[in-house]
Amino acid sequence: MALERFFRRKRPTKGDEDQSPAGLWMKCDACSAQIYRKDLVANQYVCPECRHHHRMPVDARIQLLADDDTFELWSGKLTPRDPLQFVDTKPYPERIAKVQDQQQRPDAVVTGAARLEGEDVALVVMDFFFAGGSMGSVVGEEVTRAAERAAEEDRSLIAVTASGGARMQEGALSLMQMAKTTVALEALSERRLPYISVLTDPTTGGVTASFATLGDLIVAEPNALICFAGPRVIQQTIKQDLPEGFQRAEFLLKKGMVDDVIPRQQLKERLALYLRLLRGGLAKEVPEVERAAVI
Amino acid sequence: MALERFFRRKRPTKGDEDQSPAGLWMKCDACSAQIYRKDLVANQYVCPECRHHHRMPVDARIQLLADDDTFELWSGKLTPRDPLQFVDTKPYPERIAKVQDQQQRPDAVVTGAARLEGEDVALVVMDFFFAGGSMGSVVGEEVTRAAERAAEEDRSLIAVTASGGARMQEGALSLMQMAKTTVALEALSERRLPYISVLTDPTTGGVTASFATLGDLIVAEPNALICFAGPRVIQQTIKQDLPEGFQRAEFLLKKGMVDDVIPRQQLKERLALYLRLLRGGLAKEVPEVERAAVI
Amino acid sequence: MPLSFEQPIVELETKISDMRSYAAEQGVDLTDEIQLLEQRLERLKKETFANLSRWQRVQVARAPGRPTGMDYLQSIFEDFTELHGDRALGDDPALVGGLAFLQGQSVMVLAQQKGRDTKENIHRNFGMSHPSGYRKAIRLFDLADKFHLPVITLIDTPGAYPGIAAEEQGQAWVIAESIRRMSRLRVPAISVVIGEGGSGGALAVGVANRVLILENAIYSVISPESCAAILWRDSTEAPKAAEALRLTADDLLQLGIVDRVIDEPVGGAHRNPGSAMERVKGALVEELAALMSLTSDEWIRQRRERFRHLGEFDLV
Amino acid sequence: MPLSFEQPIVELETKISDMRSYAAEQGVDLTDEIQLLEQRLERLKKETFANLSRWQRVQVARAPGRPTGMDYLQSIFEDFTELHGDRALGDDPALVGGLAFLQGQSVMVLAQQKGRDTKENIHRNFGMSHPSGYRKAIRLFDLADKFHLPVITLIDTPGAYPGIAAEEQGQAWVIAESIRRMSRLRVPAISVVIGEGGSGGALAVGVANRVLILENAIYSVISPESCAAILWRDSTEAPKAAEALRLTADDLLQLGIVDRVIDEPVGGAHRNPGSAMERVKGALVEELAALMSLTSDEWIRQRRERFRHLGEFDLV
Ligand SMILES: [Zn+2]
Ligand SMILES: [Zn+2]
Repeated sequence: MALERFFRRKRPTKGDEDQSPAGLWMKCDACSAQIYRKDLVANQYVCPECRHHHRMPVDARIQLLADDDTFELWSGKLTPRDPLQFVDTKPYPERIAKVQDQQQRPDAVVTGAARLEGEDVALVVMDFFFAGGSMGSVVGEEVTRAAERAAEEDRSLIAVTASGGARMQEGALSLMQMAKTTVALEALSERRLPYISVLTDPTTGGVTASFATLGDLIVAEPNALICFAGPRVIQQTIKQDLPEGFQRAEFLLKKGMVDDVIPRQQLKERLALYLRLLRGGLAKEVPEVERAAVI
Repeated sequence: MALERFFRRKRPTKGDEDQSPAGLWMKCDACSAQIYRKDLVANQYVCPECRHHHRMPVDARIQLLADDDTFELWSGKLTPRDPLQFVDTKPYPERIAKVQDQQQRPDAVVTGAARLEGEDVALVVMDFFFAGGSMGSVVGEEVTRAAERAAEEDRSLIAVTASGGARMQEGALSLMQMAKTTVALEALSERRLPYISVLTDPTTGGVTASFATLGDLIVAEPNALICFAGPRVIQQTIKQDLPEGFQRAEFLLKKGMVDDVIPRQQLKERLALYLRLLRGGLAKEVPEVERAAVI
Repeated sequence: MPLSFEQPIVELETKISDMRSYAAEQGVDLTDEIQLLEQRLERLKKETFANLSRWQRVQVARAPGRPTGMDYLQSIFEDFTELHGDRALGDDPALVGGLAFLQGQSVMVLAQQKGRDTKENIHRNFGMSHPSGYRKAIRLFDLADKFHLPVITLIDTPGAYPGIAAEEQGQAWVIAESIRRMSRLRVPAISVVIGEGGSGGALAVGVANRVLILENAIYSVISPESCAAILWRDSTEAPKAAEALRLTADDLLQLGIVDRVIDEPVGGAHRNPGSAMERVKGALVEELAALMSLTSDEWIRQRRERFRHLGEFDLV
Repeated sequence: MPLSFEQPIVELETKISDMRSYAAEQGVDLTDEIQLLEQRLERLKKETFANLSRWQRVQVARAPGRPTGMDYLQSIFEDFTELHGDRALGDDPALVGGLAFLQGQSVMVLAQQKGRDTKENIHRNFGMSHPSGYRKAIRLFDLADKFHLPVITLIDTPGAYPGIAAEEQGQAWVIAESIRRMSRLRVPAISVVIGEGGSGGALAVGVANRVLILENAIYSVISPESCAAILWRDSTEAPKAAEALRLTADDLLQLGIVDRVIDEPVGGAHRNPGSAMERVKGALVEELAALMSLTSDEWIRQRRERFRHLGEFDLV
């Protein structure tokens, strides 16, 4: 778990638009075309040449999904502690301070209320540019609170995930966030409120193995890497090449793991349709079903 | 479904001991050893040479499982009708009359109450020597009544299956017995009474695809053929050889489909242990669990 | 390619069409003659389809051009949105499922899907599901229960696929489990046999409160070909087997196996798919409305009772 | 092969044994000398094991001869009867489960199983489960719920297996589902980390009402080796990583991640498996008895609350 190579990167990708003159143009990772950065941003970070879905900053994602002026921020009041007094080549608090400064938020997730084509939702959007979207106590608590509050306020929950896994600097406490976020979703289930997870590139490790894959519906963005163990770890373990497209969204669709792969331009519309369909069930009170005995 | 080649056989196996002098000795199907028939019978129809589990007549099976003098017959009052007026080379009623006469029972199943190492059980034992153990309306009804009565009388249910599938001479009515027997098991589930199915050679088609594989625990006898589609059908469909051991009990154990493969000599003891373990749960009333949301 | 017994119909249709062309080209008035032929055509179609043998119905049930599951999903439902995968083994193209509106009501709809051409037939495995198809059905039943969505299933399969992987992955196990799961639905469920209801593979998604069938659809414990191969040792005796098996809509209604037969347009659904599908829609809307007065417990009880009482036997 | 820091202990043990042989052979009385050495040995063991570094504990947690899951199943439970298979993908030997009695009470018990020798290690995939292992766990949780059987899980795995098939079959999906299913158990559940609690693969069967750990067992979000490989780009820095990760029983007790530490016999469980297992049994019996006063709703609520409150953070 915890593919947190991110912390080691010399020049972490910011995710925000780079305002330096050199940043006006950029090369597409996928097709190598030179693209004008503003065009990419205007196109929801989808390459106009090859349709490659670049990683999307949190603010842009919220703008993509929330109806105009409807987003109300919930998260942001919690900041990491250093329960292990974790030091590798640098103390954990120093690393966190630096990335907080860079990303201008206390940790790797943003949550809030919004309307999505008029539907009341709670949004959970992970920030991969913040320490690789790793899940420690703050991310776990924010996701948990968002799920609980969504249930209280009769909102559907949409989680847009992007994560390198658990945050190892908080040790087993990070691991426990997998159970904590899973349990938090029960509040929604009990009220039969839809929870849809949107898996974006990359969603890995402890986040994939907890709330990300527990959506009533699970959708993915094109070509997103979605896995438990990262490709490098697997390659080191099995010492052989991985199949073409392995662990990518389209591969997982074939393997039966996601409901659909949805291009970013259609994402909002599709989510809205799902919500209308899932919330249009019989009004009548239907008691809990009995549990199937054994499969 | 409905692998009822049985009806076509010129000299159907009787299952009972053949009392003619020529029948004193027989050749083991598996190891070709000449065995004295009485030895085979005394050994629960398991070859003393190679341990091959021969098909077992119903009466011997009941004797194997029920404590002495505890078996009370429930079935036997229902006999097939001919709802389709089915005729192939011979009318269905003629065929049935002949096999009824031969097997001395009205259809391919025997049910009743018994004690099994002191545990109160209902037994359902299929007779493969009766029209290939095919399931028509009578078999479906007898299984259904046995499950319902077991629930009423607070008995666990043990079903020993052997079947070529649905009985095609009763057409879609036979097919519906799959749903009927499945639904009948609900009475046991609701009272949390254990249902254990014992799959013997051969269990195929509509019986496998209904009550036989819905046991809380599912066990199989060594080398038993257990399948939905028979090997010949599959071979005709895919035009290639089948893997070694395909659809046999040990193969299914590896594929995760049965809880265990149990030699006949240990069967009673093991069933008794399962029942003691399953019925030894907390006495406290535990309300129904809520149904898992998805998956 | 028309079915053999449709040949006279097709010939008459050709004749009418030729006559029309001729009239137009030559500028002669053949209105009366054409009208006469059209009346004859209508009569011929009615007679032919009123007197189909059981084996001919089997052929109609499988006729090319007959609307498939996906055709219904796309035409009589609004906003059908497919949900893929069983979360375990894969995504079976032979069983399509998803969310949709039926006249404004959210429903969960599942359809067994044969191909509409050779390429699609291969992709859909001729409508024969692997275990992942039934696992997907179970998953969608769970979802329907959670969100109170009525369930509609459209049945059209020769049967569950008999193959190595299918057996390894527990084909029998998932069919049994799907039967059980569907019987436990706490929402109303309606099944329609739209083409071929092939044995356990069909019943796995057919444990509904109301089971409807199109006039020329069939539902059988075994295909006529396989039945003939076993009983007459010759699969070309399928017509005999079809007779013996009593597998037509009317037969099944008499046996209590289906609750309602939906008439097809004259000449069969494949000659007028739009009209056939509209009739199915009408029946679904009606049946669903009628079921709405019940509660969850009643839907379950009704469904259980329905199947509990199927079977015919005598006392010894 | 002893662990490196056990070398002095082993040498002393050898010396005592040699002395005994010599005394017997030569017929001389060395009782006093031997007794002295034995006292020294006892002191040495106590000191050594009282002052183990975190990395040394990792080694003890993985030591050959340490009792494995199956050892517990066979020695502290009565009538353990294995239930095989997940009814979907296979039967995972790395996760063993079944029915048993614990001091007369029927329970469902699951154990992650490493090998006791090379051959078994290969068979058990070194205790690393594939998705079928977690699916089996889910199936057994269902069964436990149905028959009111308390659930006991014994945790000992380096982690869930990272492989091609495992990913294709949804390793992440089944771990998440297993976590959820276990959190929903309507019966009491107790987990014991008996060796290595390796990340999500361990937590999948660790969502219990009470989580216990043996004195020299570990529980960690990542293995020290992998952590070192990432942070120091050198897996031989694992000792440093082990320190940083705070993965020992005492650390975890302080962090609230485990509820109770079970002392091992002096010298570690691998030097006295019988005694270690008896201590685990004692703790299980005690804990289960204490849980019995609650109801199903309370077991669920308690379990949820327990995990709901794990995590440390500050206000901005
Ligand atoms: Zn590009
Ligand atoms: Zn033999």
